[in-house]
Amino acid sequence: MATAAHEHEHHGHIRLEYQPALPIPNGKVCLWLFLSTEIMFFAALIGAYIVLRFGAPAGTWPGPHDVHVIETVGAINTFVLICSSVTIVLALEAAKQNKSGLARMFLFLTLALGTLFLGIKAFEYKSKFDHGIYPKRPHSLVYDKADMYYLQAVRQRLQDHRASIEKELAAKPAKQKAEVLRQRLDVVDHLLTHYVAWTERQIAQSDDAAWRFAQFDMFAFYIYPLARNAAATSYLEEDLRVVKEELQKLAAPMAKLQSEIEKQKKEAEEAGARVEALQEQIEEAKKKAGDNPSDEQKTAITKLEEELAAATKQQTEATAAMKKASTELQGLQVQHKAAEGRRQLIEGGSDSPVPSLKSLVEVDDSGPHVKVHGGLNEHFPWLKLPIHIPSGNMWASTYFLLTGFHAMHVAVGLLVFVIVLLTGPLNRSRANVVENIGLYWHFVDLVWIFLFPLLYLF
Amino acid sequence: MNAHDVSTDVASDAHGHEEHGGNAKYLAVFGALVVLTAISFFLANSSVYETSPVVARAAMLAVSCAKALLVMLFFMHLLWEANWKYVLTIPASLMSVFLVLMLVPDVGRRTEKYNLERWRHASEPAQIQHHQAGHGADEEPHETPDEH
Amino acid sequence: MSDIPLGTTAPVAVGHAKPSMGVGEFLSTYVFSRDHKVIGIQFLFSTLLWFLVGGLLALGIRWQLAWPWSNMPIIGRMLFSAQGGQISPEFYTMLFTMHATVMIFFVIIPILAGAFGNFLIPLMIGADDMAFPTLNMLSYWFMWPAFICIGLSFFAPGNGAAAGWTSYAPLSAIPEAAPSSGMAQTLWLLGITFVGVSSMMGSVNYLTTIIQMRAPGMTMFRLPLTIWGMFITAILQAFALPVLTAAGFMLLLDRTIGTGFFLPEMATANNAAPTSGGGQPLLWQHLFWFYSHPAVYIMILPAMGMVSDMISCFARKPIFGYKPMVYSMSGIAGLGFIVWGHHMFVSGMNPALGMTFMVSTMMIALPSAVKTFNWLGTLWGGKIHYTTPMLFSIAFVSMFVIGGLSGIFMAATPVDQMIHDTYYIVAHFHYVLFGGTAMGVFGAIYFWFPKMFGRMMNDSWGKVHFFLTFIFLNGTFFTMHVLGAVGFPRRLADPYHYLTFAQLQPINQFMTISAIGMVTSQIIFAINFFYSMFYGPRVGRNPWHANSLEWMAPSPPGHGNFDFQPVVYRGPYEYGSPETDDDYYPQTQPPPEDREASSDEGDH
Amino acid sequence: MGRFWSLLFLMVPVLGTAVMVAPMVYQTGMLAGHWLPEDISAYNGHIVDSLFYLILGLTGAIFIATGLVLFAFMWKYDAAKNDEAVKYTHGNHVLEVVWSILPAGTLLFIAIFQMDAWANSKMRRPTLPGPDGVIGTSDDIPKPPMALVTGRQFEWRIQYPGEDGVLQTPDDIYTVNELHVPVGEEVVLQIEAEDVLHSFFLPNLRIKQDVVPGMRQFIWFKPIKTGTYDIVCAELCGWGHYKMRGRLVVDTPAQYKQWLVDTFLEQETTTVRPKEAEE
Repeated sequence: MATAAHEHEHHGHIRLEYQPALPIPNGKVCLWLFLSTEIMFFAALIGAYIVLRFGAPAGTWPGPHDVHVIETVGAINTFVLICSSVTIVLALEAAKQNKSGLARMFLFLTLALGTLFLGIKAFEYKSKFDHGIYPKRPHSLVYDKADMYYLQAVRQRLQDHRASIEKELAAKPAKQKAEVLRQRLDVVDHLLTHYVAWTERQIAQSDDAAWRFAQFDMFAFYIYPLARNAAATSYLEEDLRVVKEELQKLAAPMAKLQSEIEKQKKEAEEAGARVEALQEQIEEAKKKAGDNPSDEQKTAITKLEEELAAATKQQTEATAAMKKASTELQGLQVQHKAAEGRRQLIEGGSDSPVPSLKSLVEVDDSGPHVKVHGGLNEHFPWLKLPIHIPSGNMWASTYFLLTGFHAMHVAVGLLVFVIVLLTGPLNRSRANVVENIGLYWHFVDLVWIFLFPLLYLF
Repeated sequence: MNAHDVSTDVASDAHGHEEHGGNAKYLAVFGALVVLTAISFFLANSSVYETSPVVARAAMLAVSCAKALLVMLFFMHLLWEANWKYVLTIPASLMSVFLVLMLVPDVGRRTEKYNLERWRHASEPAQIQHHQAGHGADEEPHETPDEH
Repeated sequence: MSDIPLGTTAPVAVGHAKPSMGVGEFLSTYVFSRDHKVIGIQFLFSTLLWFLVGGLLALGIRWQLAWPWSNMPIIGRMLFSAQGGQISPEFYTMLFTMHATVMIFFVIIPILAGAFGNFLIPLMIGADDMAFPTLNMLSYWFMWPAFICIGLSFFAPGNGAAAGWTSYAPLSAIPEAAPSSGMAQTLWLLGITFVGVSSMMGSVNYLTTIIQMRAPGMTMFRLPLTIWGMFITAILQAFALPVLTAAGFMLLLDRTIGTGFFLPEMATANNAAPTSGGGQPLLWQHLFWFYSHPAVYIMILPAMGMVSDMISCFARKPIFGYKPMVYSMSGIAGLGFIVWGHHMFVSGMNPALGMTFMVSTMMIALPSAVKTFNWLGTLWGGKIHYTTPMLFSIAFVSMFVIGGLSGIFMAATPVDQMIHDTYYIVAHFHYVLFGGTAMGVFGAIYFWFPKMFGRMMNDSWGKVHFFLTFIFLNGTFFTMHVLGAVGFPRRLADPYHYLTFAQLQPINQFMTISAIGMVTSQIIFAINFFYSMFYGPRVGRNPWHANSLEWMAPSPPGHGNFDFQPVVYRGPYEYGSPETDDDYYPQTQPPPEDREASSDEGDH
Repeated sequence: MGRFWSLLFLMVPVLGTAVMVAPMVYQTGMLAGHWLPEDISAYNGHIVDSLFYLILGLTGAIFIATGLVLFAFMWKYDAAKNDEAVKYTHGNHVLEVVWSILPAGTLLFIAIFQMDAWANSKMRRPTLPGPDGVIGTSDDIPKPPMALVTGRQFEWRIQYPGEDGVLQTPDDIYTVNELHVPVGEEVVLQIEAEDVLHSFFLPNLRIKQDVVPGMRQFIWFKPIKTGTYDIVCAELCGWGHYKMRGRLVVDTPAQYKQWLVDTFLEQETTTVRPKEAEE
């Protein structure tokens, strides 16, 4: 039975003796109990993660690459945390051996490593935030489903861009900036017509549900490609085929109209020349005839005037026919331009301010995992179009919940380290303080040991 | 820090006895932790994960448990502590495992009870949506989701 | 050791009382005190105040059920001038939500663990204070943000949270789902989280204190059952509360930043934007009940302990089966963690899981039965003194039997289909919580009042208070069983438009009249309490001739509690021992043969 | 005073028994309708009721016994009247074991006894014979729901599949808060929610099932008596929870068929259907 005198810090009532059940200081008992409560806290969070993740519709949970989780960075962070675990245990050893300086050095090292951990975490968070991946409110870019709502959100986003760029241009910015803005305006307009409006039309016109879904998928894929939707590249080929077919279909009537216009133009010109010639002849004949023309002359003039009327009529008709043909051509040209714009959007071309969709996304299926990268959002970081990630909101919710609470625990640990470092030497008398904060720090490490595979590798 | 935390006779009693740990041991544990981390990292990127993800995940969790055990035994000194360690660690561990276990059979396997509305809006892979009768139709052959 | 005055009525000089004190000293002594006794009494006053609030909310519920849509007397005009003095349905949902919240989180849990736990633990184990006095002080002061949050919730749109004390998602998760699902619900969640933090601080402190700071000779099996109750309660809180805290954070995030933990796809209410979701409404229920089922035992175990102490003391007889009492409490705690699913039998939970939960739930009735039989065994062959605390304790046993037995109906899953969410449930938990815990708490206040304030409460008025409370309590709650059998659902503002329930209004009116009587009879208690605080007869250290350590300290104990080193020689229930001539045998009194040897040790 | 207090506590079992037995025995006059509501189910209600009575009997016996024992001890061992010495005992191991094992056995018996009833009401959905034409074989198919009941704040929307037996087709029949079923037939209902939790409670059929948004659940029952009964919402669903009342109308098969036809015709003449009105 260990008994301990119990020191109370202020005025002197009698010191009582106790019979502790555990051969460790009260602080350590309390800390272990606190860690038990922490275990339950994280068990609830991790349990929720597990049921939400595996309760999500099969195969929808985003892979690490879909949401910019880089395993290597996670592994590096794991390494940093392991290092900090070693340094703090070394700090404890040093403190036990009464080497205060060494202990402080190791504790400081732990502090530095913990800060590094948070720094890397912040870098990781930033890469998610930059892509607009965070829980729904106030305005994350993540959409769980590519559907009409998603399409409208993209259109809205582009129109907002357009309005803000025009507003900036109206303010007469510097020449260089104006140039950039004008380019952006081109991109926005190009996407609005050849990307959004095109898809909208395709979906509105089609009765084929599969084709509609393919359009939606393709639409979302080239904004923000997901490995699971790599099939969208073949939809794009299909789309290109349709576009080219349309272009081809347009070519013959357009050429025909063109030649028709040529023909009518020529006719009109000839008729015009004749009209002019006739007018001159009539003028001349009238001059010759003077004030009192002879019957013969009268007849000649009348004949010429008849000819003139015929020629004029011919000219008017030819012009009208030409106009009609060119209107028709213009209509076809609009169609052609749309299809051509679409073709250029897909294949690339001189008129397109946007690089070809085909070149925009790279699909690499050589390795064990299919890897994709690129997309409009990556090529034009300023665009920030809504993105489609199945179960994306749930992923963001759980990821930020788990790592956020873990990071908060790290931050609290760092704060305590600072306080301990500032409040005096770490000699043997304070070894149990180092031990307690060490236990807490190891617990934080333990949580990360489980979070790392669950969040990065699964 | 509270006055009660500061080392008392109890504290020095508990820590006074024979020196365990030792820096060499800590470094060895550190090495093991790094190796184990590397193992799970490569598991995730290996063909095992591709062919049988369940096996790979189980292996990764086993690796994590091993790491956790190493940290607890050596860094948290549980290896050298008296029997109180069981009193303070086992209940919480059991309870947390039990909580997760009881959640999984119920809410974890809920997809089979998704209603049609939910399937309609479930973020399914596109391939499944193409043949649109697939939504739980095996159970209810007469129900197909309508398209608005 | 030998000169400790027992049972005298002479005033005993107390601690460090000084004739005058400055503001700073007043604050540090009575407000920001780190003394466990002051903190305990702070908890007691705060919770009694909330008890009043909770009681008045209950009267609002009862009024509506007895005379639905009729003008509420006195305050109706003030609160509901728009509706001509009627309670509106949304106000009714708020009433029962806040009644339960206040009673559970601000009365029962803190009065047991906070008030009595704080006051009694160090005194009963022979310590001068808690292991961490500052942490202890913080655990009280963390209640204040909770008080403020819940208080503000009453003034947020909707006049208070109204999603039920269980706050089932999505009603609590979609801010548009109800008039008060907005700010009021958020404040409610924050309040509950603060209570959680406070309880967690308290529980680790209690555990450390009980484990590490017992007086020499005070082995675990010499602890009074009160301390065992507090100990096991603290374990339950330490393990169960973090889960509720985690769930609370998740719900808060669902409400504020648009995560979807508890929201399925495309759920929408009141034309709110459809949820993005992917979450599980049942997950909230699991996490909530993982805490709140053990919380049911948190709300009864300390009372069981205190009642055991009082029964043994006033029957002048050792507690019957001390160790089985301890084991059954531990059994309740252990089983308490694996039965939460019985709240979810009809929730859509996997029915196969319902079967396992049914078996474990049936089993948890067992330790309760053992305890009841042991209390009866304690009464058998004793010399029963019918003091006020004893009457309340016997009432505890009698009422707890009813509450315990009605629980078996709910554990039976097919029967639960019929009575789930009906007044059968309401009857059950009011018999356990009001008939049980509240009776125990009243008894404990009468019992330990002399130790807290150095003065006695009036016993005759105490008996009047007991009599009225007991009669009205049964009048209010027993009839609920009949309502439950009809299937009368809880939480309905006006159940009488259903064919099945139309005939039940008279019985509800009877219950409401009883409830008004019950609340009114507490005035006697309040007057007795405050009058006795200042004018009650002064008492010595041990007015009840009890055995446990707190009665060896001065009344009230000064700073540091004991003016001698307590050394414990036996368990706390040695009444009527043949070893002494007295009918009690204090834990600190050395056995005859040791008396000489130990007199040095006890002397300071 | 000891005598007085003993008698007060004696009143607990005496009056308690009276309050529970009176409405059970005399279901007329003032006490009419103060007990289990009329059971109109073919089997489920009977099982639930008999379990209820079994538990009531067991617990009632214990309630009366403990109440009488408490009274007897209070009466006999009153310090003012009792001159005997206190029985100095710390307990009895044999007794402890006996009064642990007896209730344990009883409770375990109850638990196992009712598992079948539970499985019948929640797990074994009625089936139709499969391709082999025989019921009870492994290729049985689950019986399709007679109607889809959707809970929303604060009404029950009911959708019958119509003649083709398929939901979400033009011949669907829509009603609000009025569920018609034919008497004597095994009814399967699909229940869903579109906003918050509700609970589908049929007191007369002893059936209760929470309705969870995002989940599809089935309940089944077989009514054997025609008439109009309550559908109660038994899970708090917001401020209007109290008024979320539905009616269960049990018709004869002929009436039911006629009702389906009438409702469909009426719905065709008034063009607005609930589903469309919402969009």
